[in-house]
Amino acid sequence: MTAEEVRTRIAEQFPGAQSAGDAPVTVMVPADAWVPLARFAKETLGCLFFSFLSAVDWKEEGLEVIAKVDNVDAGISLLLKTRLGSGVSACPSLTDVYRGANWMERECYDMFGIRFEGHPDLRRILLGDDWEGHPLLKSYPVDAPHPPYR
Amino acid sequence: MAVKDVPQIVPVWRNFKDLVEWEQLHQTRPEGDKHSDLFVSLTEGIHNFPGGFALTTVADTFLNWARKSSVWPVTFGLACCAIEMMATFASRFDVERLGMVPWASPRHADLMIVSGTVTIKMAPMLKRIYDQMPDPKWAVSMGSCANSGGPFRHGYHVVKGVDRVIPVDVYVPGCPPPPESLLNGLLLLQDQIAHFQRTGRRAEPTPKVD
Amino acid sequence: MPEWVSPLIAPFIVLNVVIGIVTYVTLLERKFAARMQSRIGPYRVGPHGLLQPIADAIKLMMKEDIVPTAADRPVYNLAPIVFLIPCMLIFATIPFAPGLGVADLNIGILFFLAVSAMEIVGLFMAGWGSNNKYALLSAMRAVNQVISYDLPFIFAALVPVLLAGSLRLSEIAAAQAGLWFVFYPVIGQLAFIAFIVSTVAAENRAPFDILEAESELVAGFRVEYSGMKFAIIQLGEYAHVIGASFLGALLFFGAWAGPGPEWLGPIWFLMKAMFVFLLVTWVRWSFVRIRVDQILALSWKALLPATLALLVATAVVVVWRGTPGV
Amino acid sequence: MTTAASPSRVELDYTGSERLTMNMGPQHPSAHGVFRAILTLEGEQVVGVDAVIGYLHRCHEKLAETLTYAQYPSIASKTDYVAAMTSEFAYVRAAEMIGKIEVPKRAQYLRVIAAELQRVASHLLWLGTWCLDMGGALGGGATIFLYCIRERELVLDLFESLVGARLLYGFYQVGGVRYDIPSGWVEKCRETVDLMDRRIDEYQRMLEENPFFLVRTQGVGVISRELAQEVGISGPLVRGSGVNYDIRRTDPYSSYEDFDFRVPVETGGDCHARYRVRMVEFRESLNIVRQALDRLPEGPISSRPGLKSVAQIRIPKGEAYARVEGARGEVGCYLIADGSAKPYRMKWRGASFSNLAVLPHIIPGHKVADVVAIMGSVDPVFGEVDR
Repeated sequence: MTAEEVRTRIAEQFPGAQSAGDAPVTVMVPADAWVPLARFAKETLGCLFFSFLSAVDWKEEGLEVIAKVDNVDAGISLLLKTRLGSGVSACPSLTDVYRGANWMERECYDMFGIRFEGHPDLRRILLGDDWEGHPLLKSYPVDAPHPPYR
Repeated sequence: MAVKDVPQIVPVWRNFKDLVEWEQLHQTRPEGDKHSDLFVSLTEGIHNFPGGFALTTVADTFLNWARKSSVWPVTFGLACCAIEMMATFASRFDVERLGMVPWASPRHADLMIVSGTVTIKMAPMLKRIYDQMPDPKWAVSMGSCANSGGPFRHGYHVVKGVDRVIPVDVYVPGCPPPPESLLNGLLLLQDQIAHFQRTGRRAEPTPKVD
Repeated sequence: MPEWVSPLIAPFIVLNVVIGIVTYVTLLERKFAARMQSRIGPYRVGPHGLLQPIADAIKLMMKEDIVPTAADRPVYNLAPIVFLIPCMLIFATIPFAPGLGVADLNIGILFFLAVSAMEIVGLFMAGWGSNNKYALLSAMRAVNQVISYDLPFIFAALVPVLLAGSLRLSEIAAAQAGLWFVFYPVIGQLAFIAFIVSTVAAENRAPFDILEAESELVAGFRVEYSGMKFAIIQLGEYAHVIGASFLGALLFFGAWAGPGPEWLGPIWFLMKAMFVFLLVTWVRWSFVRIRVDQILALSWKALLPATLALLVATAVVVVWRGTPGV
Repeated sequence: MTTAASPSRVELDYTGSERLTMNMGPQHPSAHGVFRAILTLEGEQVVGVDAVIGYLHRCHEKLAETLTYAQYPSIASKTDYVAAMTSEFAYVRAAEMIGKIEVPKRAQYLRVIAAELQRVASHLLWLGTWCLDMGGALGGGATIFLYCIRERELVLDLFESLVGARLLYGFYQVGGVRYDIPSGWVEKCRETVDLMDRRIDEYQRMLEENPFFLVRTQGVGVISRELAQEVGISGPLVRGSGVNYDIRRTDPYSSYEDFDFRVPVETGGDCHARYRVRMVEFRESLNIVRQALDRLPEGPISSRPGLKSVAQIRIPKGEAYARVEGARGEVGCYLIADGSAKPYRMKWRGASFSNLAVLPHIIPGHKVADVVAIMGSVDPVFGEVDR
């Protein structure tokens, strides 16, 4: 399966998706097609390998969630993206599709405050439970004070 | 010799749940190296008796020789510097020549080598491990991160120097300090220990270099 | 001199000599391990690190003694002593030369085996009294392990007893005047191997050191002990190891037998014991630790039947030859 | 048993005996840094595990947004500090992919040599610490550990004469490498590589002829092929589970297609399979170094002029995901550039983070002693887990 075919098949299945690129194939879908797209990628395209999940803060345009999955045997890489929209911080969870999304989504929640709906155990993972704020948001200063240590 | 200035830190980590549990379950220990009143009055008496100072000084020297000849570090690695610390403990540099044996339990150790970046999540744990060590104890701050935060100084989650958490005796600069550097730091620490006094007074820490 | 003093002289001397030997054996082990690992080992404290054990001991004496608030205080404080006493008592029956020993009991070896198994009481008290989960797990493991390995240990030690036809340690030693039991065809070597394996296990040394297991349980039952109590526990452990090494040298290497004048006997004995000790140390520094269920399986499924069979075979040989002795 | 959704607190069915919660870490001899596992025990059996990480969260991703493309590579080396060379590699490669910057052939070969030597050094540290976990600091494990560190020092000597640093290098820069090899380095490197080959045989004999080692590793910590891919573990772990996934082969970068090497794949999925994969990788890495030294082309070492200011490198607008095969697996860097001297966003895909995420799935059901063996075979580096 070439990247061209992958793009056509995704376009057939998800009319709202915009796809581009070869390696990786970048697919942008609305948030409600996020889990179906991941399931399609896993079950139909054979992208079993879950590489990472993260987010980007595009300031006024809101948050964008990114996930990368691979079909190791056929050499297909998919970069899945969804825009949550300005002011929205809720996203469906991929944990039912990929078990590896568990920690990645916890990290994403920790860093961006995105609430993944359907996540079994959405706690902070890297920072302490009593931490205030979500550091990777662009509005969070890098040297935020935290007495008495800094 | 000036009394070692123990930095007074506002105990904010009382907010941390496991620290609260720990304080309920374990004794809190006084700052510094304090002996029982009986011991202090006895040694003061000997010291003030005419000629008694010779005895106390000799005893101090002898005990300090023992202390500095068998400094047991706790195996406590934080970050990159821990790898260099391991290299220092290993065959080529072999700190066991100086009588150092790494022990896993802080209860058996005299020295904590803070090897790496201390983060805000780690700081209460670090303090706790330090408190678990029996007196007299020493701390070496290894690497730029532990000295001052180093390259991560501006990060939101990094403590700007471990001396905000525990008192430090020797600062070893470098990112990471090569084993030779750490060995030099350990030898400096032995000098420091030689100045330890029966009253719990210590030498000034070495000058801090980032 | 009052009459009650004289029985105390020999134990006093033996106790101090043993403590001296044990202190320096730690240095021997550290040097030996360092050589195995292409290091130098203690070198800077005194010439060739000779003052290292003294510095360690004095430092540990001067350390703060911490009693955790949650600990069971009486049990916690008593445990090191309860641990140390059996480890020291085992030296009571060992004859260091003909007629040179505290008490040459007619059931010497039984006394040795019984008392050396007693250390588990102190060990369990330490693990329980610390109120630490690592210590508790370690104490549980220790009980498991000591119960499993004392039987093979006893069976292996009984082989020389059968060969010598006596339970008295001095007679066992004297019976080896012609041939050391380790050179007794087949039986001697097998018994010696079983003895070494079960000694290593009964002494809780690597690869059977699951109860101190630094990488899992930090320091096992003594994780909360600091200062002098820690030193006492270490002393007890090493004393037990040395005691078992002396027993091994006595049972299999003919104790004080050796060339030279008679007063060299104790020296020979010490050297043989150190040989057994270094053998155990060699094993210790070359194997990875095995898991608790594997340790138990090894004991109950392999070592116990094997030593039992060996014991029966020895009995058959002794009966067939008609007389005990070599 | 584990559910499909797999919460991070995985627990077996309650069988009625009394339970004990035991905390391991963050200061624990086998924590490999600052890992904390809260284990639920039934006797010796682990029935539940909650992994707590983040004790070394050093704000790499946030700092990357404030540091320029010239500054960050030397900080990137502090993510995976045991294999610093490959961490730098991922970052500079992402920047080069966005900027479409050519790298001279000599620089590509030097990058390969450094990365492969780094893999050897990193695997040596893994072997040592893993045996230390299984054997204890006062036991046989310490012996192997010290032997491994002794050999690792030889590799670090090579790096020291190449870069001047022992652990964290800053060797890679956007467009090439920073230093050319000094005179006599090639011969020294060949000697070290040959010596290393012999020493690895020695370790292999020492370990594989040891029945205790075998019973401790075989059948312990089995990761199935499905779980391995779904969690996204990579490197020797995923190859130990029967997935033939090596980025050097599937997505060749930096002239890896020029070299002839074998990708070991084992199907066992247990600690022993992972050990065997790494032992083969040692040799293959040494082979690659030999081949690269043989064919090292002449030419410039960087397509860009030497650095005069930290804001000198500007990358056009764009985004890229660059991945390299680090010692622990897929080290990825997802970079979004906005045309200035600093990236807009950097996501670091640490191999150890994903590798560690498999622990809650495989630990329940094992004994306490196996937990440390599994931990060691996963070989996490906490700079990379917590970033």
